[in-house]
Amino acid sequence: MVEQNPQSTLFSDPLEPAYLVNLEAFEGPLDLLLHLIKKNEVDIYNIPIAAITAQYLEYVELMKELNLDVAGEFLVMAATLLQIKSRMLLPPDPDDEEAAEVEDPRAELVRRLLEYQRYREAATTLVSRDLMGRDVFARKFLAPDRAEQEPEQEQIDVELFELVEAFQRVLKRAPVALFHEVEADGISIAERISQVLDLVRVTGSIAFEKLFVETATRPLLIVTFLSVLELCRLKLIKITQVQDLGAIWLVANGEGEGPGDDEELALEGAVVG
Amino acid sequence: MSGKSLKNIVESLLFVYDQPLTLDRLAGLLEEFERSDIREALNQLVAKYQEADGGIVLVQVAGGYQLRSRPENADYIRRLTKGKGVKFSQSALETLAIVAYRQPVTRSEVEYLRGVDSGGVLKSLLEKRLLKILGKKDVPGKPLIYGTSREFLELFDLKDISALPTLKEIEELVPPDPFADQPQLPLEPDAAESESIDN
Amino acid sequence: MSGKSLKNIVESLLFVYDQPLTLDRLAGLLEEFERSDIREALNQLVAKYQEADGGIVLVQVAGGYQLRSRPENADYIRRLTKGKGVKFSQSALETLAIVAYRQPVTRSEVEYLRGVDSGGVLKSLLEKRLLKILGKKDVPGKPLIYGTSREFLELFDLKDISALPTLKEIEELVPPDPFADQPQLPLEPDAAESESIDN
Repeated sequence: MVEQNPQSTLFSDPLEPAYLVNLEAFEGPLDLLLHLIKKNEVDIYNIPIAAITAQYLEYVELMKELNLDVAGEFLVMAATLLQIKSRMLLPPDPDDEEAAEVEDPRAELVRRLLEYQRYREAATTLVSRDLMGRDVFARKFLAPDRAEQEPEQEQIDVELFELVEAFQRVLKRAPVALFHEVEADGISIAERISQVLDLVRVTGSIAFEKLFVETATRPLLIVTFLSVLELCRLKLIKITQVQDLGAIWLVANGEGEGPGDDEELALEGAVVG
Repeated sequence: MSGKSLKNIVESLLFVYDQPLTLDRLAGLLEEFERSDIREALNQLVAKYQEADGGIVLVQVAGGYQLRSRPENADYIRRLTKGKGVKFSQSALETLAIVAYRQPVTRSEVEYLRGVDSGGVLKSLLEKRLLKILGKKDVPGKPLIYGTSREFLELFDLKDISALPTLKEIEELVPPDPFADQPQLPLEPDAAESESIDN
Repeated sequence: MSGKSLKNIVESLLFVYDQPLTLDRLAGLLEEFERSDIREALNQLVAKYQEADGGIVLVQVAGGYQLRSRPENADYIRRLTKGKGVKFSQSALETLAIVAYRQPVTRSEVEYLRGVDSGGVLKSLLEKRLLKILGKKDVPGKPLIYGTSREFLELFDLKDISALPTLKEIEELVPPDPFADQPQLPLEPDAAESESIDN
């Protein structure tokens, strides 16, 4: 493929075919850089930045020529390399006494490469252990007589992620557009409902506008508004207006009859958890 | 390979497999070994387990060999099922998820979302104390309104309900398509104009 | 009941169960026995399996005890299990290693260290139950924080998370200069020092 391309002169050293196959396999820019450092047998603490940058860019170009998706990270790293290169070309400022003390422009990159290399090695060590299902095997648990289970002694074995997955499943199947997962600043409608209900229950009533005073962002306004609608729909609160064009009040449902059992129940519910 | 190794291999196979292994099957699996050696290894293992008199026994059953737990210990083993982490059924998990994310919620709303009757599941989640009744909705029929309980938070190790991961956070884990509209970045001044390859 | 019987009972339980059994769990199951006696039975079993040097080994993993097939016999067992063994991509392994050593960790920390988007990998590791969501970090944006699961320890034959092989110290690698006095690599500029978990 490279040979057919007139641009192949771009490459200072011809790429071995085996390498081409592996192009896709780079995990990211750090992986590619480590490969280049190893291939050129250069000191990671003293990277010849111009040469490595040139080779890096060649590989990125090659990826494009091969119609591989060049992820944004590769391009960001390209920009970083070019920036380091240009900083290293700057002559030291003679007026600056501490110029010699200034950090090597390559320093952060080197730290990242070392750190990355460290975890890559750790990954290799991990996978060389005796892996369950590959090197060692356990028996399947063949549960004896399940009928003897006593439900109240069950230990529930469930992960948070499974709960999220379950909800995703429901949403996929559920009738369309029933609700959206609207949220703002990390607050979902469900949470906002609980907050609003809380406020209303604690104070008995609250001015509609008051809910919106501190809520600066538009998404939060929307979430708050939808929460109020939802609470009305559920008849957990009532909306009242004392006079035409007067303030709109949110009133805890049942509040008019005075505090009763119903309110207590709902109050408990409002402060979920 | 020594007889001891073959004995070990056969023992490993018997351990992992949950059904009886016949000599034929073993000979088929262990092609590089003599059938007679495999038989000998089995005999050695039978003797070993008899002598050990431990919690695992080697029985000849259904024309094959099988490792089993000692029958005398069956009572204790049955206790394992009891406390075995019981996986939620799909319907219980879904119902719990709907209540968690949509609370305060009524049974009919849960059923609308799930598309199936959910009364039994709600009841069982109430019994497990993972849900609680928040009140009654002020509409004809006064349906119960459900929410999650303190036990629910404990089960999932959540500080409060706001610590529940939002769907958005999970969906964001999968990038939509990072390459969809990548802006072209001029990589090197001299290479930029000659190269314009769409990727 | 004699000590030998207890040893047998524990061995039967270990044989039957497919997950590591902790001393706590065993003590809970075997209420009529002293915890110290159960511990002693476990020690005896460890010694027995070590001495037997057979096709079944007793390992301490994920905080408990588990019977497993001898690793050296894996090739033969795979013939039985039709070789659907575990396989990991490099990206999955890197991500697992980073989460294992740096937990609790956020997605952005993982991505800074790997240099690439890691949302998809994190999600797939969550789905494989090797990672779990620990909660949300108490910094702006409340990002989810991840850690490794019991299944992770089981998979990699680790007694607990402190049994991870020591990570090579970067300091060892760094020659005296020019980077000797470099400040600690900032992993997440605005949150590096606060490790408070809000779950």
